[in-house]
Amino acid sequence: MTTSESTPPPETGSTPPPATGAAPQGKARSLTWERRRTSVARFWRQYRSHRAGLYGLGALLLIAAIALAAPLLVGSDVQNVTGAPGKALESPSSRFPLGTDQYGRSLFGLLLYGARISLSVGLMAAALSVAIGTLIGILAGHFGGWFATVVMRITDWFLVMPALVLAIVLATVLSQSVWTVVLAIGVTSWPTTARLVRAQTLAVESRPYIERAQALGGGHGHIMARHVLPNVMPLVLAQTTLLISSAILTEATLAFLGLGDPNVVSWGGMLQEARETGAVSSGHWWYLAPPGLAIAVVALAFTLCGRAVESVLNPKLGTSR
Amino acid sequence: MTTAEAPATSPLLASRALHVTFPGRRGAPPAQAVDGVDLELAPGEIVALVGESGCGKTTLARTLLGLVRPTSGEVSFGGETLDYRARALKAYRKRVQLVLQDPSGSLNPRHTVYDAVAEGLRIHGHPGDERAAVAEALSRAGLRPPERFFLRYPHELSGGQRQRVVIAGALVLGPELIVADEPVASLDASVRGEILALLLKLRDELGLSALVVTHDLGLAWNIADRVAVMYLGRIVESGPVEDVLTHPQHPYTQALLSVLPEADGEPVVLSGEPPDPSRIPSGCRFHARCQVLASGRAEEAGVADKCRTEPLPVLPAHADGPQVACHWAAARRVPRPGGPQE
Amino acid sequence: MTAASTPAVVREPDGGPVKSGPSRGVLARAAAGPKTAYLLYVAGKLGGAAVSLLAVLVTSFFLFRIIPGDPVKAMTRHRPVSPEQMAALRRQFGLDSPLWQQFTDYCGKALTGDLGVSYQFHAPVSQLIAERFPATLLLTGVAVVIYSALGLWLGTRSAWRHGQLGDKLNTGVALTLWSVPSFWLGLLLIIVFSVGMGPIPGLFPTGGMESGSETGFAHVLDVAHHMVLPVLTLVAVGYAQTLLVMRSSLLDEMGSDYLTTARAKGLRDALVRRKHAVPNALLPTVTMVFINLGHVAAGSILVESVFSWPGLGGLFYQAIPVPDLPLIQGLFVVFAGAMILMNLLADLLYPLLDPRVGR
Amino acid sequence: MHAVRGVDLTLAAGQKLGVAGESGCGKSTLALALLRLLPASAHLSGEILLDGEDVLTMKWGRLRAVRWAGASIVFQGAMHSLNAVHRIGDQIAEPLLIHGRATPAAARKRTAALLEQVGLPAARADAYPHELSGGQRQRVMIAMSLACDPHLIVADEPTTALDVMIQAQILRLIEQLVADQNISLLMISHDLAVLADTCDRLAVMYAGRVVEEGPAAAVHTAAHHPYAQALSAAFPRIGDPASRRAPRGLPGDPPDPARLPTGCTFHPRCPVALASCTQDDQPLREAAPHHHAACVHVSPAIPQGVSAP
Repeated sequence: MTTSESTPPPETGSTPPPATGAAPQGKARSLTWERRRTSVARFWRQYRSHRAGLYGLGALLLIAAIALAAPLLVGSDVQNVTGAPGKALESPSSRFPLGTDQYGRSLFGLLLYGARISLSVGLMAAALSVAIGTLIGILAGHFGGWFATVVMRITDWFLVMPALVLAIVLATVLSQSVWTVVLAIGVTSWPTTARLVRAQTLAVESRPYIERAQALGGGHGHIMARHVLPNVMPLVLAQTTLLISSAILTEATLAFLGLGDPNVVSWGGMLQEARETGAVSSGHWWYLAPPGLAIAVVALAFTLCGRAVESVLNPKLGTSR
Repeated sequence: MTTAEAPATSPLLASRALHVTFPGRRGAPPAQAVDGVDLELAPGEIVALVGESGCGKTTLARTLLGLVRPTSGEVSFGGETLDYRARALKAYRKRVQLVLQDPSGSLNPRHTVYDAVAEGLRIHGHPGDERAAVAEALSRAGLRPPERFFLRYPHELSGGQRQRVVIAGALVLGPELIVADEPVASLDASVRGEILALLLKLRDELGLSALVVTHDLGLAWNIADRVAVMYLGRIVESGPVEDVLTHPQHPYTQALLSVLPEADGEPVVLSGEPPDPSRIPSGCRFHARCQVLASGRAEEAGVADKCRTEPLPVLPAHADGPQVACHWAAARRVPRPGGPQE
Repeated sequence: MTAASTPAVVREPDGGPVKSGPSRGVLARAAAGPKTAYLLYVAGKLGGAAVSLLAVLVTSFFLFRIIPGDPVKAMTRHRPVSPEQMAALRRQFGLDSPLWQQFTDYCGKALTGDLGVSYQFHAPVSQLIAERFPATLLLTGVAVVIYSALGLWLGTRSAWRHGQLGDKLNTGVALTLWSVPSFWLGLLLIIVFSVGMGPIPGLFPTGGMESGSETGFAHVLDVAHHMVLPVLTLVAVGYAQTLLVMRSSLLDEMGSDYLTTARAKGLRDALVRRKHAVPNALLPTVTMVFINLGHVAAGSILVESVFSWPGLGGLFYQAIPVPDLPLIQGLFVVFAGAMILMNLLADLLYPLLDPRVGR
Repeated sequence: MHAVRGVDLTLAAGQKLGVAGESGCGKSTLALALLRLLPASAHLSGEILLDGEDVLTMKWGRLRAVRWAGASIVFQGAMHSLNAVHRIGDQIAEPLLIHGRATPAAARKRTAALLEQVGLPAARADAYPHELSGGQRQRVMIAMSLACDPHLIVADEPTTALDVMIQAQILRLIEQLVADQNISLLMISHDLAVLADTCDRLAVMYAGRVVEEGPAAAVHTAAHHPYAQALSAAFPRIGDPASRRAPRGLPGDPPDPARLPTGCTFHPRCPVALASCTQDDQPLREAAPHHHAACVHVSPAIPQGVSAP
């Protein structure tokens, strides 16, 4: 029966008349824009029905706003070790809502600043990882033959590498900086994406419209850019959102192991310092709890968004709601 | 009839001793999907290529389109041998178009109807008004008014409409030949006739030739001028539709026709599965399943040994009357002086 | 029609006297095939694993000898070291010979189990690993068994009650716990249940594997007591993945036609689920459980370090700040080797579960 | 959405009834409804009497007992309807064991016999579905459907996607088995010609409703409803000059079950529609003895409340 197809037509069924009215002079470009606008609107309409995804998105927007506005909210010298405003390891008070660290800095201020590094490293590492994975996945899926065999062999071998250990090793042997962390996460997490994208590419390439495009005279570039890429993009988008949350967790882990950039404040780094200053044995939960909670909230928010995106764009994956 | 005038004009599409072999998987012997095919298609002619799945008809169609490279033999179009270099192949693909079985699969779900039809124009760089060309192709394919369909996505269309979009996408480049692989097999019965009528109309209006690959003999009766019956990589019988479908000579064609629900007489149901192209029997490739050989009629005609041991020649590409690759049919024909051949 | 008057010669369904060649071929292949096919498959997978192991050795050599530039400098970067000491270290680690010779030496030694000498502990790396291995095996083994079982059970329930409140709650909790950093959860558990907080007394030890005084059954109980919090941490963070995979693969199966067949045959729903849906949905999940087993050795680094568990993860954690490159390198090879082994086991098991694979 | 709207069909014991129709006409929904196999969200009304018992009001236990033992189903697409990881022998034996018809040993014996009966060697019981060809898998489905000696077999597109020759083999097999064992057959297909060849009576469905019903040959060759006429014309008779180079179809598309046209649901595509057809739905009327059609052009043999538009 046609139950699965019964939802979209009523919405789009009403759109074509205005579209033809909007493009009477025969511009193919305006048609393209019209089409994009309606598909974004449709995406949003469907996304809105995923309550968890909306919560995730709301949380992300809030955290992103805080990260951007951190200097305005708590001043730009929060990270400064010299001339810190408080005494070492103060308990929460009205002046320091979360107390102070061993240098007397406001933990609340540090927490807000930590959002910046956590988000930016997460985004950059996920972007790097997804870019590598998508490129390799599409190329291996499209070209096949010995090329694919070699590439997928390499991917498999990266996949069996314990990613966290590899990231730790990279962060150990390279100089300590934010970029090292981004690189370490990026180059260890791409194989999953590559596998997924390759599988999707193979699925797309087995569809008859690829053969039709070949018969129309389309070359490799045409097929990869016009057919494969648009069809793997939903997967890639969902994968990116999910990868960001795992990248944020890995970043926190590396920082907790003392492998982060020592010059910036991050949530993982705060946890490490909390542990080293004996917050655990003295029961200073206010030092320990907030950064971890922040990590969990951001990671969860990205995961929820990713799952919502996934179920909107790829309803057959069975993760809906 | 188109067939009568065909020999006068030079063929549009022709294949000579075409062979396509696929390497066997995991040590299996190689599969000879196409094992020697001579086929010609005159301008404006509709030829139906009929056979069971696995007989190589789809591979043959793909090879004629240049999507598969033949192991040996050649394909020629408009008198010129097909050139497999990228540029020449691209030019060829402007002149020959493919229509596939499953219209929902042959349209990219993320492309609008407009994009799907304009795709060929974009690949080949259309100098004129793209929008007008797309609109014209859509209305030729029976989607009117075309503007109403521009922004639709494939999932918003019915099966018949999708197949019309695919046909419009082929028409937009102004081809000379359409290769249609089971064009109506996945459409509803009531829609089927409309799509076939469209193919006939395009032939009448545009002089378009068509090679229709199908398992459906009724389809050949509906639209084709000539029919070629394929078995295990070879054409075993070919000729004008009226001759082949009403007076089949080859036991295989006879069997295919006899199992149709409306056929008169006792159906001849061949046992077993359609055989495997990696193990083509010696002698006549059909002999292992042949009802004429099994019933002893071939023995009576004195050709039973020949059937088992002597391979048959490749049928000529084009002739006035029906052609059949069968020892038994040949033996029966000799005593009849008024036969169409020899 | 000429054939119309003659009787049909070859009639089904009795098989008929004329059986065509190929279907006999199919029969023959099916009868003689599986054993040899499976052996071939096993050989292929073993070969693949061997190649992967070699690749791990190459990687570890590349990572530790080439990327850092001068490994000795990297190793001593936090301490003042005299040039003579550095030269002595270079000699000790064989860094004064040509690169390719270092490589062949390294591979040769690694394959015989010699992973070098720890810079920090002045003991053979392989010996250190052998000492610490049982503790990790115990901790992670217990954790993986618990969280796989939990994940499979909850995932099945979730999929079967797809979209209902229970499912939403179930996946919601799993996703939340999944987003929590394991080390943080461990630290919190220690604060709450070991150090004690408010009315909660310190119920569990803060770390380690044993108190050291008990023997016999008391010793077993003591170790179990020490294990509660680390296992809880690993399970909490880890079960979500199994749950989600099981849930989505069961959801995929639930739309399948063969389940309609099973219901049409008169099977009750519980039996349809137990006999048809779940076994088929388990297939992709089994691979995942094995890969988790491989991962968990490495994944326990943080939990072991937080709970001072005397296993490989704790050893790794100790090696990082130095950095004790020979030890890190050795552990890297062991962790990767565990992954390869588990992948291999999953690959070998899979065709026994799914007849479509490997034949 | 109404997938099936008011269908009345009767099938006498030992009879063969064909249901023809296009995708979305509700014919597969009908098949699943017979054994209450539709998802829980589906709403069923009316009654389905199987040997005089109403399937719709049965208790679950009774329903499970009736399933397969009273009526079994041969689904289309045997690849997906068989469990890929169970041996086919076990799948054939499963209903025997579930319904307590046999001990495991007896079930094995019976399975072997069933396989032989459908033309497969008994040794194939150890095979997995993917090791068989499409035709062989369909034979397994048939063997399975016979396992509990049902009174009725529902065959839902049993030969779709099979080659002509294999299709002929399977149809022969079904015909022979139901004739030998006096089983009733309800066969569902889009191919009117195949149904006419196999069945005694034929029902043509359009948009969830039976629009014509009667003796198979009459419905196929002398249909009264314009849709049934078009459907039989869609499959040409080879050798018939009228259909040579003249494919026939219907304009438009089968309606979306969620948005059915008013009046007679066929009127937008009907070549002989009257103005009144847009408003008045037509009931089945007797067109000839034992032959009914739901069309305004059918003049009832016995006048029974003719409505004047």
